[in-house]
Amino acid sequence: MPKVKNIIGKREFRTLLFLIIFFVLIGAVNVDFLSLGNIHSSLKSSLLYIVLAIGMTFVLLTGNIDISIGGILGLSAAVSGTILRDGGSVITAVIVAILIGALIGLINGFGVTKLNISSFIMTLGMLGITRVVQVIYTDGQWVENLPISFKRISQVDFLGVNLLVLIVIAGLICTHLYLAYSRKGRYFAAIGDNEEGAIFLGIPVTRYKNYAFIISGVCASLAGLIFVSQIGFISTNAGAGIEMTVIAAAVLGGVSLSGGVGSVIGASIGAIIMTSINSALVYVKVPAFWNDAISGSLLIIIVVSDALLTRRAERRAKKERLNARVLRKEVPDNAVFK
Amino acid sequence: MVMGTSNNLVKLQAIKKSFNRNAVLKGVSLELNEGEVVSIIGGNGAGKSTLMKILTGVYKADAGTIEVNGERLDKYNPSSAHEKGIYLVPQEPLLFPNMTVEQNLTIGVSQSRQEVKDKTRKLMEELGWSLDLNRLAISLTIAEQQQLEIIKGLLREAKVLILDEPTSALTFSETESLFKVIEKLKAAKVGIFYITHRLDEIFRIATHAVILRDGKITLEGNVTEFTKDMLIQGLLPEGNKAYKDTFTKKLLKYEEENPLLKVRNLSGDGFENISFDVYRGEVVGLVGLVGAGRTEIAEAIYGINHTKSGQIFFDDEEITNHSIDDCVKKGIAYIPEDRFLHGIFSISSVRNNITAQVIKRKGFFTNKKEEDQIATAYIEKLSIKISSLTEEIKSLSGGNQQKSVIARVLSTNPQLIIMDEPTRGIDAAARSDIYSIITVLKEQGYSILLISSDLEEIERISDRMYGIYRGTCNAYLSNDEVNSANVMKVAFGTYEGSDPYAKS
Amino acid sequence: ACNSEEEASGSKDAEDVEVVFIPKMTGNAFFESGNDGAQEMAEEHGFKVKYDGAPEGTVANQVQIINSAINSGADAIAISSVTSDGLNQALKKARDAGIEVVTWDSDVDPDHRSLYINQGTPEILGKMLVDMAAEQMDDPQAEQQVAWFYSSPTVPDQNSWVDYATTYIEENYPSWEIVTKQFGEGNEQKSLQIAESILQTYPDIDAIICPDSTALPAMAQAAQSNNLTAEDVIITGFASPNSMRQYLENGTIQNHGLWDVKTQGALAVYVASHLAQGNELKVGDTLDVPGIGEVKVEPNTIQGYDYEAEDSGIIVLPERIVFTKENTNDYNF
Amino acid sequence: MQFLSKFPKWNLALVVVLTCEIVIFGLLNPRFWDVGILLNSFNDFVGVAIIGFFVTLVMITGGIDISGGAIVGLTSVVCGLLAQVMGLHIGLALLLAILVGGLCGLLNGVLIAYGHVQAMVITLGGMLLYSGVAIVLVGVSGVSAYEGIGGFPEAFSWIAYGSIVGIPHSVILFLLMFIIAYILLHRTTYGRFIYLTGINPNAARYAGINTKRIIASTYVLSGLSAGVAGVMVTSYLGSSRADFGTEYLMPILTVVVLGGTLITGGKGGVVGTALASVIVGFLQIGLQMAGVSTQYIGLATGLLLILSVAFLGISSEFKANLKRYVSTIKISGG
Ligand SMILES: Nc1ncnc2c1ncn2[C@@H]1O[C@H](COP(=O)(O)OP(=O)(O)OP(=O)(O)O)[C@@H](O)[C@H]1O
Ligand SMILES: Nc1ncnc2c1ncn2[C@@H]1O[C@H](COP(=O)(O)OP(=O)(O)OP(=O)(O)O)[C@@H](O)[C@H]1O
Ligand SMILES: [Mg+2]
Ligand SMILES: [Mg+2]
Repeated sequence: MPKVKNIIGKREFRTLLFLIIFFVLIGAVNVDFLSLGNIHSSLKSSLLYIVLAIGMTFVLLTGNIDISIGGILGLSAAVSGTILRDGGSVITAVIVAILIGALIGLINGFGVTKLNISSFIMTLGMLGITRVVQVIYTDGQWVENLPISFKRISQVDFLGVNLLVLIVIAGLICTHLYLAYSRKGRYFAAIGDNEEGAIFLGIPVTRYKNYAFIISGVCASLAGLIFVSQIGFISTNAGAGIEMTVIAAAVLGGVSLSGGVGSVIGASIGAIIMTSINSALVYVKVPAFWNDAISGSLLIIIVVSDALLTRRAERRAKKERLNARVLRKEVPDNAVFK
Repeated sequence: MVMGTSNNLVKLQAIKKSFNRNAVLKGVSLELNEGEVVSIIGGNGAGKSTLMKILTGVYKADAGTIEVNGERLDKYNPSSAHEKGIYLVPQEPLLFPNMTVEQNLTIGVSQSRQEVKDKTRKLMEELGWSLDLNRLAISLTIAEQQQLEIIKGLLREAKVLILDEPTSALTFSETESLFKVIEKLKAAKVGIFYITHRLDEIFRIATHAVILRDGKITLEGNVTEFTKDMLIQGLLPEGNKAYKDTFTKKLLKYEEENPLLKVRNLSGDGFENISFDVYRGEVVGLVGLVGAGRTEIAEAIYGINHTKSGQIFFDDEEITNHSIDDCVKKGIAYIPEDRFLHGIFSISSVRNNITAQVIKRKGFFTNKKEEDQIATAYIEKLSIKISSLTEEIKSLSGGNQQKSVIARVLSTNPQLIIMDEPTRGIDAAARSDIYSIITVLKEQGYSILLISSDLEEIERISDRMYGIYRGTCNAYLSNDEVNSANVMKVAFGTYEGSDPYAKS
Repeated sequence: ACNSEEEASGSKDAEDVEVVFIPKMTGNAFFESGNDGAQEMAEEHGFKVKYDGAPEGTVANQVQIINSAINSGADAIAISSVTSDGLNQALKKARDAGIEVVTWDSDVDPDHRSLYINQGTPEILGKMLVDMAAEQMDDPQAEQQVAWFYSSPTVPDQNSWVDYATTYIEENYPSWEIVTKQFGEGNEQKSLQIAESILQTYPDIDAIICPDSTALPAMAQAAQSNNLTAEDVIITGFASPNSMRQYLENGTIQNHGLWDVKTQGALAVYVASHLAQGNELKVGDTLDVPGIGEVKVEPNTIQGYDYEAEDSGIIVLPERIVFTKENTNDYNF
Repeated sequence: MQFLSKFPKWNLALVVVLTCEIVIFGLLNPRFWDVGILLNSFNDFVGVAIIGFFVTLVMITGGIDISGGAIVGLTSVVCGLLAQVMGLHIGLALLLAILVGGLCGLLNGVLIAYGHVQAMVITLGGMLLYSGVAIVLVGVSGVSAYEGIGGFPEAFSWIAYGSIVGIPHSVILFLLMFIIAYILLHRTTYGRFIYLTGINPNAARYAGINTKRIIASTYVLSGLSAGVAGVMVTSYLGSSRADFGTEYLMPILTVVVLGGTLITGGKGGVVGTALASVIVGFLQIGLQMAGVSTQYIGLATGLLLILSVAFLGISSEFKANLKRYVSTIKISGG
């Protein structure tokens, strides 16, 4: 019993509940939304955001933020796209993309930890830089005519489920286990929770902050590869504005922007919600000019109701705790102090 | 420390450290051997914490050398300090607020989770403390945080344990059990640096005492060589040798007056059916152990938490469940117990901290000159040690930060000041400063509701007191009943005395 | 009519002329191709073309770019406007400063520019979109479910084509049903997702028309992922041949259209520099453009404008292209 | 020297950057030194700057407001609808439009302060909502969204294009809004409370400050300023459209953080924001006039952002290292 209560009390569970309620509500308007086909394709469309949200969670946990992911995504997609277009091998393209992500992540980390630049400024600047570098690299042209073989990768199914979906979910679970249960994985949250305390405990704060930025960079470049494979053409604005969606997804999933709180699972569920909103609006067949207004209100309603629920739970817990120790005549003395 | 027989653990030599132009340590040398408890004392801002932070690699010394186990260390940081078995229980708890108590205990240690849990259980039994392992650290009170930090330190099985004012938020009983554990560690040849402002504790557990003043060690030796008076004299600045603790309680006639604060059958979260009075010009103490619910009562009066039933009157006006702002306007002030969370504006200047409340009265526009005057006046009155008015308050030592908070509250000229642990972490001299301020306030007809875990303090300055035991008001000590034996009994809920309101 | 020769009798040499060539936004294949044409033309004739645009196609950005063209002393502007009237003040300032203003691709108020290099009036293009879809149908007069899918409800040109196309459908194919109008915001990821959703929400859809260079390839990609071909659903619209070639070749789509944007860009900067050299072009005049041929200045009325003036007219591109499997390899833009 | 030390180090650094900019760009293209051009260029960034002033207040309370750009679009549409479709007097229309901006801010503020939700998400939702509402308003009112609402009276364009003794209105508006923000933040108790709330909201509450009201009010101010920017932009561009202001998001944040305001709250000021917005604005026109294409300017802004911030970060650490180095030499020497 306490185990069940424990799971229900988890923040991720609530986000999942929101997702389910959301699907059921939309399903009530249009049953097709609940079809396996749509759920499958919702998952496929969210892959990119899930991967980005995983990386973002690392950075947010340490109390920093990474605005540059859209730029990294675009640049690595463009570079690996040109490699593929010009007949390079898939392996080269993947390695180059990952190196780009890691390198930019490293630079971000260097700026934040060594030059003491606030992560917001550092990555905001990096966003501008990577965007322009991409324009220079591609000479402003789209990268098109990618080999069908690479685009096929995103279409392969395994046991009826998209292979990429399976890979990402497996990666997600591993990352979650690492962050939540391994000794070192917890360092990320510790740093964001109380940096001074982390330094005190001898946690290599600088190194782990760097790791977070590198992981976020690599995730962004992996997302870039998914982008190339799923979409098949890359404009110079690829991934523009995506950072805000990903941050919103992470927060929706319970990741705190001030650091120390959150899980990749929650962030990923948040990412699915954020992406599903777009397709849901097509399903409910409202005129498309309502889209932004509706998704904005939905987002607000979800986070506000979640905040209210959280606060109520916290208040109740505090009340119970305080009242438990009040001496009452009818309660035997040892019942209070366990 | 001349015990040549035992093994040397730590040797600090000619350590120097300054922050900007503020030279804090001007060449300090110190040794610690196995099984010793070296007590470091000194006024607020003397550099005790700084010295210990240097030893644990948190700060880098500007000059000087550190030897651990006879090995000289050049590149030194917190993780190498950990490897060498040096652990610091910090003065201000540095927990991870969003982690549970258990996660706070397990993070950064190499032992398995179960091992840590078992050990924690044993330790808590030994200490007689109880912390729920599943609670989030953010929900812990300051005393509980301190307990957690101490447990964390004891779990590490450090060879050199540094306790920086570990008992500042603890009451008598928790302190006693901590001392028992320290005795055991001593026997197990652990070396301990023990920082405190409570001089009595030194004679209880320390083997050696060191006085730090003006960035230098002015007095050191075996505790047996010293008396309490010698230590007090040693702490005083060069010129001021005529120190005398002048605080005297003054009896006041209040019974015929109307009480300034009247609390009747107040119930809320964490307390039930509380009634008491505070008259003009007196100090009323609320006595109890950690977790008794005194803070909750105080916060309910000040309008922070809502109450369930009962009434609060201030100056014959009902103020039950009024807003904080209202209470401030009516003349109630509150000095919170958790200075970091509720007291200071860390990255704001000392001046802005002191004037944070009073500016509201001064109209829409701010007036820097006037603020400077107010701040300067209180800095002199409370002898707060600062280098400039615009210095950030977080760079002050703990005691001086506390005095700034007191200054802020005083500047609003309140009629009733609720002081929750006002002298936590404050040195002897400052403490007596604050006591004399209290005397003056009393004379001017102001009232004080005092909550303190320092039983000696509360006994010395309260005119009357109420005992709070597990959320209920269980005892009352009138002016002539206040003495240390009774106070102790009240705190533990065993005082068989009068309850003025239960009868009526 | 004055038949201007190559080296006109103007007051300025070609070498001294700088034309600022402004796209709606940078990083879009369509505009980049237009720029390619413009640069080639400039190189051939010795005038300078500065390509200047911002990644986001917004009114304020374009105004800012026009201002900077004025400040840095350009001679002519050739702009594809994101708004019909939001640039008026800025263009007025430019013309007051002696800068020639030509528009291409997307027009502004006709009294704020001399000439508009038009790829086709809304009538031409709206009709073309519908016809490209209709010609693939077995029976265009039968009931058909049709969807529109393009960038956003706020862009002028695409909306104006769709507006006209809607009336055209009402008149000529009254049995068609417009089931939805969706927007991809020019964002690939979102476009792909919306495209997938359209296919799943309207499984019986017959045709999806995408007059947007991001929406069309995304729609084709979505169809391809769902193993749909032109037999299952008709997908057509406007996009550059490079971005659509593989979908034509593997049968996902049968046709799509565009005009030769390289020619359009080239023509725009040529006309602009021609004017900046001190020449005049009046309604009814013809101009022989090397490499393109003879073009004629039509009155503004052909676009449905009321404003008429001697020095304000429209040059309509001679042709628009429908790309199919057969001819797509003849183009590279 | 004494006089200089009274200014925050950061603002001095910004002044240095601005001076360098003016000198360098002037050397690259002497037309840059034309005061008329510089003053007129304010039109292009005054919107970002005035929203930035009040987002500075928001950020000092520890929040963030990214909905400003969307509010610009909404107020522009409201202004247009009221004046052109419903036929209200233009002055009344623009007042109401500004109020609508304030209302949006109020919604943000109430949800953030009283609902305890992270500001980033609420204002992100707000951003979608307000620009969505703008599109819906246009869609529902039957005006075609893509054409915008134009045809404003001549008098209306005077707001953006007029000038007083040769100084364009945009500059005057910039100064006016700056002074309002400056006085509010640096000269009043309200401003002080903004700082205190940002540094430690708990302590502020315990000190009797109504932190919720303070927090909410900063969003209202930021919404109002976005409304003013919306009116300004509508007048400047002569039409009202739902997508005005969409590109403001990053520039607003850029000028505020480059201006030295701490994202985590508690530190910063509007002087920095003002300087930073002029720096970014001049950087843009300077580079353009030097012949750099607009699409490459992001690189320069990004580098400027990182380098200028890094400069101060390095300099303090560098100083500390230098000191240690010197002192070790002394010790080993003596
Ligand atoms: N990070 C810092 N930056 C600037 N000054 C500091 C910093 N830390 C400490 N100081 C200064 O160093 C001096 C010594 O501080 P420290 O905390 O060591 O005092 P302490 O002896 O522990 O006092 P207390 O008994 O009040 O804890 C104080 O004057 C304080 O202002
Ligand atoms: N057995 C227990 N189980 C859980 N929590 C406890 C227990 N005993 C005490 N506490 C906690 O101890 C905390 C002490 O509360 P608080 O510090 O406000 O009381 P207090 O009497 O004001 O303390 P102090 O005497 O230090 O001022 C409470 O938050 C309460 O939750
Ligand atoms: Mg200390
Ligand atoms: Mg307490």
